[in-house]
Amino acid sequence: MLVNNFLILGAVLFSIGVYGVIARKNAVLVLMSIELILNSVNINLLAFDRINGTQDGAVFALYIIAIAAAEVGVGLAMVLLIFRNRKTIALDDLSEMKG
Amino acid sequence: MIQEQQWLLSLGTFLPLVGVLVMLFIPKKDEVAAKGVALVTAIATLAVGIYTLVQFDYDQSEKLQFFTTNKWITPIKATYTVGLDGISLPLYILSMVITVLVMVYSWNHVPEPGNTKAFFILMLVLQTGMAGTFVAQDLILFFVFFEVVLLPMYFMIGVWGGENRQYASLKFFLYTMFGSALMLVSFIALFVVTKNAPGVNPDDANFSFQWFDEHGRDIARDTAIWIFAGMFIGFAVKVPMFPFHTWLPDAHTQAPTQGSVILAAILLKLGTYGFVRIAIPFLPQAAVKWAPIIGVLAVIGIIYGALGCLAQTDMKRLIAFSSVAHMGFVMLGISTLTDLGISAALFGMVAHGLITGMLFFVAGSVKERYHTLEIKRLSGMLLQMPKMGWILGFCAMASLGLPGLAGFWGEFPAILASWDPLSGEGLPYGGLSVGLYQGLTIVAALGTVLAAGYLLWLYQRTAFGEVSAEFAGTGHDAHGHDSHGHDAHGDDHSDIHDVNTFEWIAWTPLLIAIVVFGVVPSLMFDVMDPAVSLITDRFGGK
Amino acid sequence: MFSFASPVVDFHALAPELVLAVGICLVILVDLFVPDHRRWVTGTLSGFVMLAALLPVVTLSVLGDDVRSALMDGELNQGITGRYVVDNFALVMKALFLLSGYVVVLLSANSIEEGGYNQGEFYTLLLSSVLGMVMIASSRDLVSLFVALEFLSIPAYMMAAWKKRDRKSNEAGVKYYLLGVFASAVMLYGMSLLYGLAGSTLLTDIAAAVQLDGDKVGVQVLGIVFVIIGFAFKISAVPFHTWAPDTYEGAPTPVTAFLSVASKAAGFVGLIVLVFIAFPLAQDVYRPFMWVMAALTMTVGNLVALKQKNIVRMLAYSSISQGGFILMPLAVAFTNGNQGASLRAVMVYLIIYAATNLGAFAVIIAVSRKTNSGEISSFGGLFSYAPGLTVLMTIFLASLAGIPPLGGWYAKFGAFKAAVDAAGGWGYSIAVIGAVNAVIATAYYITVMREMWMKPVPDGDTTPIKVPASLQAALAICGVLTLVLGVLPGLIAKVGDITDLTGALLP
Amino acid sequence: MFAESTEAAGWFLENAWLIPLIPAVAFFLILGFGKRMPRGGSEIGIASMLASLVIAAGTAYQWVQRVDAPVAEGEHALARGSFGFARTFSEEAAEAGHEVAPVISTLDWFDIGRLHVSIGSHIDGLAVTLLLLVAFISTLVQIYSTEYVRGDRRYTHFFASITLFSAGMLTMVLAPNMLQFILGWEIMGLCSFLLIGHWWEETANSKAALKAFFTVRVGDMGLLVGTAALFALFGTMEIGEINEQAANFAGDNKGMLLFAAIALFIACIGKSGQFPLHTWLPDAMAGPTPVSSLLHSSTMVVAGVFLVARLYPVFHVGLDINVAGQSFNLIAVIGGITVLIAAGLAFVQDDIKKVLAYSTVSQLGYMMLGLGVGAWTGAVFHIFTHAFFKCALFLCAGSIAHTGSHHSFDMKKDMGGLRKKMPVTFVVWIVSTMALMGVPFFSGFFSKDEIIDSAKHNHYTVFYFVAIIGAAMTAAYMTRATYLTFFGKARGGAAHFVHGHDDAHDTHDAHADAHGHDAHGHDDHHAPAHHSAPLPFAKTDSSWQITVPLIILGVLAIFSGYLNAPALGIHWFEHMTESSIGAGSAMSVPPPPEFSWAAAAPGLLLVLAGFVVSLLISKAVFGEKKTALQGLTQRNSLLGAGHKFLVNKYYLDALYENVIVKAVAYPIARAAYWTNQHVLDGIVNAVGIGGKRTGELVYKYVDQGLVDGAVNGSGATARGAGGALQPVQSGKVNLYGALLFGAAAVGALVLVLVNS
Repeated sequence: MLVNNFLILGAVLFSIGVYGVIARKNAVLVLMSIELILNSVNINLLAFDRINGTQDGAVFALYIIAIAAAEVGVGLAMVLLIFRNRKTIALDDLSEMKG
Repeated sequence: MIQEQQWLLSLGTFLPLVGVLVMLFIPKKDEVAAKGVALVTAIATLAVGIYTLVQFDYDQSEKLQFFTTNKWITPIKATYTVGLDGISLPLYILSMVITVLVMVYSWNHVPEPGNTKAFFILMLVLQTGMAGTFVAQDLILFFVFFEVVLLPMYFMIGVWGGENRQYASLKFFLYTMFGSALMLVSFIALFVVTKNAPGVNPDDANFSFQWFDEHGRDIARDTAIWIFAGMFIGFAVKVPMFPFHTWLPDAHTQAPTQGSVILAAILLKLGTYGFVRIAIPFLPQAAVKWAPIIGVLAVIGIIYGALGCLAQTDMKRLIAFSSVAHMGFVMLGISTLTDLGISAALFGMVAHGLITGMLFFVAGSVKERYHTLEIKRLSGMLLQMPKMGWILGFCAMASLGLPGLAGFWGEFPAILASWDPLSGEGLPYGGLSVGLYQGLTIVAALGTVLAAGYLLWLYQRTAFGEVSAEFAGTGHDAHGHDSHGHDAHGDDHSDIHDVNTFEWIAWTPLLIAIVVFGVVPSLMFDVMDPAVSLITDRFGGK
Repeated sequence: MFSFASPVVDFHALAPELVLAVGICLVILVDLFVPDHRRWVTGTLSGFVMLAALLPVVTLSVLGDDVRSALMDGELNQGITGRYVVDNFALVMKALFLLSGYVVVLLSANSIEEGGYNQGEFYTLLLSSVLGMVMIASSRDLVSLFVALEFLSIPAYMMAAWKKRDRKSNEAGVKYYLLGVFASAVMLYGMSLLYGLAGSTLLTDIAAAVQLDGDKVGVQVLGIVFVIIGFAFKISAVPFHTWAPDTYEGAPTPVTAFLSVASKAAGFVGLIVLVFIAFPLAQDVYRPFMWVMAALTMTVGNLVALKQKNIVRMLAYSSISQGGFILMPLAVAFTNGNQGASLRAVMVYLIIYAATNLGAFAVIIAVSRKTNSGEISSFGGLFSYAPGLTVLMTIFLASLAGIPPLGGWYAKFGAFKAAVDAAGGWGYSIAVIGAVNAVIATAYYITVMREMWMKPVPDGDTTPIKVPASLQAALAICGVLTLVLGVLPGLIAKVGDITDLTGALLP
Repeated sequence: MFAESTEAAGWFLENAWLIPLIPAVAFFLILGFGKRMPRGGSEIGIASMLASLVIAAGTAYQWVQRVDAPVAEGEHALARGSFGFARTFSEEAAEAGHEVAPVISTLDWFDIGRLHVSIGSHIDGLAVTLLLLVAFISTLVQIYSTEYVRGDRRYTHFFASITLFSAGMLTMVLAPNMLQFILGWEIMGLCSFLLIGHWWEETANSKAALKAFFTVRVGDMGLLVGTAALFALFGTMEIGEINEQAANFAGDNKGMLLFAAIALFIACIGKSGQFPLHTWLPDAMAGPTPVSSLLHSSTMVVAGVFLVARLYPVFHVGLDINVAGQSFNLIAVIGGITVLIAAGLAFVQDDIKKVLAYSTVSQLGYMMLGLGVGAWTGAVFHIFTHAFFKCALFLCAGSIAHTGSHHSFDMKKDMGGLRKKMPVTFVVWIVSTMALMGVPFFSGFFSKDEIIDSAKHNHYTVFYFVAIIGAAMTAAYMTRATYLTFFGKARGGAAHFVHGHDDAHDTHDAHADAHGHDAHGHDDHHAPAHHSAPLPFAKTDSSWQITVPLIILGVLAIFSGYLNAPALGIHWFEHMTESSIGAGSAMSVPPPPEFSWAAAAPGLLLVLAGFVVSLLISKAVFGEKKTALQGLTQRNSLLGAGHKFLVNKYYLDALYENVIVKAVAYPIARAAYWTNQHVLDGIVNAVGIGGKRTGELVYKYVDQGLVDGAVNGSGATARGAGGALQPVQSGKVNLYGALLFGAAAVGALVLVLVNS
């Protein structure tokens, strides 16, 4: 079925996103990877929306899009803050506190 | 249950907290006022205790008297239930007496680093916890009181203690916490299992002792054994039984005198009291299985404590180790599951409280005068402080179980009982191995010999002999009174003096009690016996 | 074609949220118009907003309806009823969030003002976050759960990084943010799977779909696990806790207090709702998963806390391990009919823990005003110059350690009881692990007590500490609650009556 | 306090509990007021002892009447001033024959479960004997002490302790149950500790006190365990009932009775200084001499013997004594070994008190031996007679030290030739020595002979020989001691005394230092330079407080034996006491054999031989040698003619000493002594040291290392684990994320696998 392919696409995107979060050392890239996951979720929701024939999935997806925007806004602001204070956005440098 | 004067026990238990409240408003600088309020509170509490003593119906000492029950934590079926019977009464009163005496002693013996107000507040809080534990008739209430004493004692050791106080207090605290955490789990398990038992309406279940008394015995033996295990650890740490005893020498040694006295006189009894009041009657089927283990550990404790004593170079630490041995006798008595054994144990608890408390008092005063408790540096105490020396001797004799003094009645009946423990045909929960217990008896008897050994050895080395050169010439020297005249007694040598007034006031009641209970043990046995029978009857033994 | 018609709105039921929303706008407005030196008004105002929002909570609970749905089906639209409900559980939790929020306002007043930070914005964010929490308590739908969760999280990310010039604070914010967003992304993925299975975002529908049977068990498990992770992150359960110590240490202390109490409680609310409404029949998944989490959380939190030198960091680990204790009854819920006891245990624990932990942070804030240090050693000899604070801190720490007669004991007691109530291997084993951990926990609490009571003052400076009025109020509230709830735990009997959540009972 | 009995058995018999009570009260009075009394409290002590003595005498009188009274129907059975409960265990017994029921007055003390405890008095022949004996000797010793410890810095304490001691002994003697028995027993132990360590400034004394108490306490283990066993077996603490039940023992639990008997006997071994726990007794001589006299000769140490006699049915039945074919039993064996070992040791002592101490041990062995072979009457009677003459001997030793040898007890260094200067002491000593040797018609003869006779008669042949050899040895060592003390040339301290007081005073300090064994009064004895008045007919002897008791005891050393002189057909004592051993029971104690001189002859001959040999040797070794040596050194060379003779004489001495004594007697005695000091005493000490070492080891390694280590170790482990976990918290966001997702993935994977 066609919708199953969407689910597979969602899973692949999710995996790529997770890989990005774990492997990327750059804050912005990590942020983008998370967006990728969110979008995989959206694809899933819409696919299930089609399968189930209810509207909940589409509504959920809309909420996610909105909130993702807010999140990215906050996230970029923080990355800026970091950059201002440290002149770098490499995540490995963010390890002043540990143990 | 006799539900008269229901307010009495609550008053006796919480009165010290009123004193605490008043003291909170006394400025820290006004030490005399703080001490005064505390002492007055303690005396008032004792007065309530004496009134209780008078009002107690001795003909029905097996019944709970002054019984009252109120709602407390309804969702978990815990109630505020207090009552007093023959088992609790001596300990309840003892806790009040000891608090007053300790306060009198503290009047001019507040240990470093001072802060009189806080010190006295802690003692009052302790008093509430101790008294409450002995009157609680609800498992949760018992647990709460049981734990209330923990923090004040921790601070007493940790703030006012000796050099190594921080380590000792931490050890005391963690050990006890460890025990009580498992104990709490056991309590809950006991409740849950009785509640879910077949044929029981779960809504009837509650945490009152009465409930467990009636339903605990129906628990399947295997389950009961596990529940007992948790309680065992909780109580055994407090007692302390070998191998959970190692907090005790440190705590005792480092605690200020007052702390040691309270610890020895009352706090250790919370554990043994728990066994007698909770673990054994509620879970008789498990008690029979656990008793041999308790008995063996108790006897190991007796011998081990004695050996520990022999190795000590510090007087206070020696006394502390002797507690391990003495509590071993108490536990041996309890483990026989007979009337005689448990009565002996209860007597032993009070006797040990009086005697060891007194020994710690003396040790404290010696430390104050000589600034050391190292046995090999102390010598000829009898020459410099004859009265103190004789009191030490008296206590040593009492401690080693000399008949006619209180210590004997805890030890000897325990030995008698352990020769002849619960056994026979047709007992509801089975009997104990007579052969094992007879073996234990012999070893325990060896413990009495060792007790004589370490106590007399201590006494011989510290009290007898000539005054060691180090301390010679400091203070009163009875030796040369006539021949040397008075020229040598300068004021600057007043460091080492004999028993002073506050010490006399604090000690005399204890000394008298040691003799009185030694001569008339029936004072206590008669009160306790009916209540003890109530517990042992369920085992069907002698 | 659809035609839109507004659903029937129960405004009384929505009143707390509405008060907060209006309050947020008010604070923003006031912030615009007051001069800099009077910005503290925003703080005061925020406090009042919290209290005002508490009013409808009280009236709702006095009315005593079992449950009311804030949004109900109108004539044309169907399927809204039961997605956002107000029941006793929700009310208790809302009250908890609002009160915690109020105390946090009290804690923040001086440090935010004296730190020269943007007060107006700070309180706006704080109120927003509390609004999110208040919402999560009523959410019974994946969408509202998610929205509420983000609503409470996003302001919290910013508050964590509030000290703009402070590198540690930046770091705290970024870590919290990245991991939080990642966790909620993973959670969303799980939610999408659940939606796919149930065809509905309503939790009760999901419960019907997630019964671990049929041919899609794998997907069900994946969905459950991923969703739980999102909330496990919030409650900083091991191994999803890694952000917590770093963030707690770096964030401004009042924010840390807020995160460790309110945010954590919100996470638990989410978990409770999920376990009780969405997954009651999937216990073979959540029980082992959460059992392991609980055991790990208690143990790892405790063990690492033993080594900490920084008091805030120590409390961070402590709150991780406390989370383990709260998780304990939840993990074994629905075993042997103990769900009532479990729910009660978690709620009571959260309430008592909130009072106690906020109190501890209040003391830390008060002390660090003088010492400017977060090291445990800076508490040395506190007793000699601040006996009141010392006694209070002792009470809070002892309560955290679970020593009667302070609140914590009853919380722990309830948790143990619920675990033992489960009566099987799962329950007994976690109870024993918990008991051992309770002892380990004592060790580090007592380290602080020892520092305060028995150690000398490190710099010899024994000038008394001046505690601002707002802090005093916070200390009083927390202290009294800790003591009273310990001696008379029956006072939270209302909580005791709640034995289940609305909608949890499946046909 | 005590209810009157329905039918009076006699006031004294029912109120015998006053006998211990008076001194017990006196103890507190002395402690409280003694220091303010003109005579430092001694008057209270003496008065109380006199009062006790009077009541004891009254009791004895009424007991005699009671025994002699014609048996009225049921009278004896009812005659029990019992309070609260009345059991009738001996009613049938009383009616069955000529038995005389004991008079038991009790007051309920308390009940713990099935343990019923009462206090009171159990008066029968045995108790009366001991009561009278203890009260009497205590009185005399206290009078003696007023002079002997005069000026002591703890004069009052001394009297307090010694009075309490008497109270303890008396309490024990009339104990109606085992608890009261233990009470008295332990009080005595305490007092012995206080009294032996009376001069505790010197470590040696306090160590001796410690050793005494501790050694006895080792035995007490047996007392506790034995009592427990008896209680388990018979369900009672009452001595009368225990005896009754033991005598009629027919249960299949014989092993338990045997165990109880052995356990109790261990207590007796400790208390009565029997082999191998006898080593504390000689050390206990560190106490003042009156203490030695009272405690360690005539009263306390016989407590063990008394216990066996008191509970004789338990031992008799438990150990199968007098069962046909038995020729050994534990009591007899221990008693026999003790007789010989101690007698042997008495030979090599230079300290007069130690000679007497070993002699006491040996005589206690006799008593045990007697009990072991079934000679109950003989043994009890030996307690009685031995008390007088041994007390007299000790007091003589004290008198000598006090007056004649400047506080030294060393016979070789500081005594000799005192007979002229101290006539009273000398005569009493001789009389008592003869009694001790068992010379016919002295008291010791009658008692000891009965034991010896019974051993033979009851087929304990080995012990018969042991007993007569022991008798011979007794004669020999006492002869040696007597010779060294009173004959020959005065030496050391005695020389000063014999040759004049002035000399003595000149060198007093040196002597005091050199011979400071009995170290009392280093400080004090300057003050009362002259003692109280001596008796008019013995002006150079000790003062009257010392000599009068001596004379009384000396007289009794002769005549006390006539209370039971089988040789003269007197069996009065036997008649008076025989009801005490579980009368009318199935137990069969054979009657004492008829006395015949023929049977006594071998023993007497051996005693004579021992005396003669010892005298000859002593004269040769100690007496003539000194003379010869002094002659050698003091006379000038003109007397060289006699020189060779003296040298020869000396050669003879050497022959005796080197060949006979050193080669034969000494090695044995020395070996025995060496064994004693190094093996037995060594074991006792080693047990002490070993106990302490063990304690140290256990403490160091097990307690602090293992147990505590485990606790601390678990703490360290927890911390270590915490440290090990810290690296997880690396601070790196990517790792955190990996952990987060990894855990989720692993968890999900496992759960999927498990659930599908």
